[in-house]
Amino acid sequence: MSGAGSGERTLELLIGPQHPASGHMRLVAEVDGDVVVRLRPDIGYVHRTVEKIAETKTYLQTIPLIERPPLADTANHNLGYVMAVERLLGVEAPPRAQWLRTLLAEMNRIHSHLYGLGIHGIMLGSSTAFMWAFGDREIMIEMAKRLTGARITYSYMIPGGVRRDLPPGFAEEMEKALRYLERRLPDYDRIFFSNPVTRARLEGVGVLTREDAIRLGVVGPNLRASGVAYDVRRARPYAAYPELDFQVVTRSEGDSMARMLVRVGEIRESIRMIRQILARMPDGPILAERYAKMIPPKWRDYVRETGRIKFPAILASLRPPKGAEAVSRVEAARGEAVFYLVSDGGPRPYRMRMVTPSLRNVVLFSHLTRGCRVADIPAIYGSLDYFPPEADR
Amino acid sequence: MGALGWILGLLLSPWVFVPLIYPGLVSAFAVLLFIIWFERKLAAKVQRRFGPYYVLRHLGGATQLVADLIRYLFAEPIIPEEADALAFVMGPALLFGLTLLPVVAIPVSGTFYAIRSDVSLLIVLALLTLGAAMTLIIGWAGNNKFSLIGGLREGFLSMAYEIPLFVAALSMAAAYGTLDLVDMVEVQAETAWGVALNPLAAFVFLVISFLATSRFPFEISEAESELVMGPFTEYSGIMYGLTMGASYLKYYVLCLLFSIMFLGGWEPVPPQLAAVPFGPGVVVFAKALALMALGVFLRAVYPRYRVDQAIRLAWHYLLPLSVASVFVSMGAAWLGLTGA
Amino acid sequence: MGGVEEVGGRGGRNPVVSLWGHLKAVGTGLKYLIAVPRMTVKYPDEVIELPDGYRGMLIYHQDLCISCGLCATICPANAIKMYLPSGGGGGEGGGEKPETPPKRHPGIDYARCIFCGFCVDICPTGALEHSKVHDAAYERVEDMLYRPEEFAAGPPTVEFERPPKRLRPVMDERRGISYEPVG
Amino acid sequence: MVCGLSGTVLVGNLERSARRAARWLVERTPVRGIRDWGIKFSLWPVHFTTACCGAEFAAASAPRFDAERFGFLPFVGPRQCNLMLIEGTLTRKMAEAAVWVYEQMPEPKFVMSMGACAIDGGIFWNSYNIVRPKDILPVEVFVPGCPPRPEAVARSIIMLQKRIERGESVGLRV
Repeated sequence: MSGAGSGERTLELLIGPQHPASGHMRLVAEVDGDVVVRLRPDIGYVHRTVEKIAETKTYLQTIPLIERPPLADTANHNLGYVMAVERLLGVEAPPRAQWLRTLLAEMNRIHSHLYGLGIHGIMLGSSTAFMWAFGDREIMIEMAKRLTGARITYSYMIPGGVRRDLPPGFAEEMEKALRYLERRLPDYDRIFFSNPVTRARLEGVGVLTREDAIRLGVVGPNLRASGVAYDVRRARPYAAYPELDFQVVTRSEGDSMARMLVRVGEIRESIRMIRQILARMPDGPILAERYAKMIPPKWRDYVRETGRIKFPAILASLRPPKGAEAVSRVEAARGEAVFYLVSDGGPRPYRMRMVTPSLRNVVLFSHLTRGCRVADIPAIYGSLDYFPPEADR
Repeated sequence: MGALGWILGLLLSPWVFVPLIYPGLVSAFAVLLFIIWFERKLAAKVQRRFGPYYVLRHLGGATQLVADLIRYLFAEPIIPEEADALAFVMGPALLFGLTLLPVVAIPVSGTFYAIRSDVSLLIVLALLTLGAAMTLIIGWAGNNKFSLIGGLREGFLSMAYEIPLFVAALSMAAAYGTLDLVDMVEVQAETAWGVALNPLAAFVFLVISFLATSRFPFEISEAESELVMGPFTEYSGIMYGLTMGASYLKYYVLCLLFSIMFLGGWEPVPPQLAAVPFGPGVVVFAKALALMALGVFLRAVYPRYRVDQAIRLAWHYLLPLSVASVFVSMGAAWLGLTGA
Repeated sequence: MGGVEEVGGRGGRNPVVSLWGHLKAVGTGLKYLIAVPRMTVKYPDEVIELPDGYRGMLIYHQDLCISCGLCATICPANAIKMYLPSGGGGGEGGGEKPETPPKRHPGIDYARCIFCGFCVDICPTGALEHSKVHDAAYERVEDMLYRPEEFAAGPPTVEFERPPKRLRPVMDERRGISYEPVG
Repeated sequence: MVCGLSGTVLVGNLERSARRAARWLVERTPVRGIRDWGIKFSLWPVHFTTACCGAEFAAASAPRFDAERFGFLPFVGPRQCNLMLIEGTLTRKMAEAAVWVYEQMPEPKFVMSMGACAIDGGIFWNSYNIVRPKDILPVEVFVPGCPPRPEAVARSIIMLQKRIERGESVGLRV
């Protein structure tokens, strides 16, 4: 309580890092009554030095490392990193691998958006929205588990391809899962999205204008909710996206509600995309010829039968040419992620730079909360789908 | 034998039975243990899961709240160094006690009551408002910024909800032509339930009972995603248990009042119960419990309003509606529907 | 490009629309309260059968191991290290292929393991394999270190008070995931 | 114990005597049994996400695994909770907060470590910013995995319940 005698009338609230709605960060809010004068995010609580320890790990070992910061959204980041490594090495994944990567990326986008919606729900106090979203997220996790063998941290994409082929019966099961999700979205709408209380809490709260969104370098659904139709999948298509038919979901309002609804729209688009992918998946190998031929001969039958790649030993020590540099951009669930790699000819990256979407959206905290009310802080925070470990890396 | 009979007689006398057993302390505690468990189970069902289960597997974890209570009892009660120790410790006890106090003026049946007064409705309403003041004291005593803000929110809200609450309740008094709760039930037995006579007042009263007791969507003073636990942030152990129970307790009292004022109280009394002096109370209890179930069910449906929105709702909508309900009552009385 | 989504259309703050919204929300809540089944797996009594190829805790076939050390080399978390048969100091130089006999064998430290499965995929002889055990918990950190002998004895077993019902998740259009009992 | 009690209740510091008397009472078997039963089924973890395992922690509370069946209810503030679940990596900046939160919790309190990072660093074992929770807090149960499956979290809850039942838990010896 900054002294009443000194003429100041603001109160400094420290929200976090132990707070039901702070996540892994601290928000230093200066409030005047119920109005927030200034809000400063204090990040770095989950700074795990990913970029530095990437320099101590080989290119393959860095894959699990890349996945840890954006935990709900591993596949997209994995894809971005692997694309950068492939550019360093001059390898191209075969078409089927590209489609499988796109499949997992879109599945991951659905579950990451459901994660974001769930967190947004609990921040507004709707435990049902949280529970439903986290329950339905399990659908995508279950399908991804069958495809990759892990719940969240798939490490599915490797330089030159992917680790596993589609398991038998995957497409039918996925179709059922997608139909289920489509059936559920109207229920979400009734109980949460167009619940009058939710609308009262979100509409017109934390408005980000189009100009500000561009000026601040905001990315992802938060940008598209302000009416900017920028999506890396469309602007710089990668993997199988050039061949897919999808819309870039935008809204013009730019408030918390719009940010939430853009995510819902993207879930619908992802459902459409997954259908297209499963219908049009090309046949062929899932690992680039350069590495596939190095798989020990005794494993070739195993690989053919099970669809699971056995690594050739070379993957343990990939050595890109000295001085090579590569950049890759992907549209992760929370926005554009950029990976930059420099090689010094050794088995480990000389430098790995990872620009995550949450890092680029953190600026919004102080921008959007100016003049809002205390209760709007979680409403805005939740709408940003901000994941602190991803920003802190 | 004589001593035992005397004690039993004392217990069964309305002056002891009402505050201590029903609808007082014992049944209030039972309601607390039941309704919080029930709330968790209801929410869990809507959320497609089980909720408390393993603690008493065959009854769906019905003793979950007993376990929680025991854990609270044995937890270390922490008094923060910078808190006002006396207010901090007394706050929860006073809050709990004062919230329960209105039950002394709530009749259990036409013949069984601790206090029969011409103004028993006013007594209940006046005692009900004391809890909010205690919440303010609690919010201040903890010397925590979140509890301070939570206390202030409770203060603003109590300003906003008490006037429409009083107006809505008094409009029913106008309809029945009495301030005595026993007479109110008798009028309803002769004519129709209050909820049919004046649905507007019933609606206002119901919404305010959610607003006044932190039920969703008005769980505002202890909104966890903003204020951690609101006024009760610093409380641990059994002191926290008391504060948490107090809002349910207030809801219990309001539901008892609602069922007496709007749902016909103990009428109709099943003949099996009519012989027991406090038998009709069971009917009131059942009605109140059903209402409570409705209130806790809303947790599974709603997010929470912002404090300014709730206050605006109270001043802009509920207050005019409650004033309109006075006219509805007057109209009902003029038409002779109430027999008054 | 760019279509605007129509979910949750925004009428103004019309009280009638609001009231309809409240009714719809409460109605949906009631529908789920009454009609929609739960999706919970009662874990210690019911166990989800993990799919083939799930990356669980490891099985080590010592007879197949040729002590190449690739698993230790590729382990991103340094959880697998090569140990001398017994009594010998293990661990150091985890990344190196042993030069002289006696041969070193891998041991795993589940305190570090991140279950990426790289070791299994790179093992040239198939000496490492995934089990479907992934729900162990430990009371002591030391118990999580499996030296080669313990590693070869199989994955950690988890105890159940009552024999659990094994269920296989199946996608269901109406319920999301439903479960089929497995033999 | 009884002698000590009579010695201190009659003379000496009132508060200390009251504490001793309370402890003496709690250590009687039936009281203790009731207490342990209550604690066992009322483990409330504090909302303190340290890193990415929070996602799986949330999944453990979500409908499919529903840890609330064990009486495990993630709750808002440290004052009302009795369990601290270190959800993943503990960085230096967070470790400071973790110790504060632990000290704010009322006794008896328990600590569990979830995920490889919270046991021995996991993939971040060679990071300069990592603290191992067992070095700064009395961790009782460790859950391996990166992140652990929600079943493993459920198993760790059962394990802690058993430890409490058997009286082995460090958190009870206060």
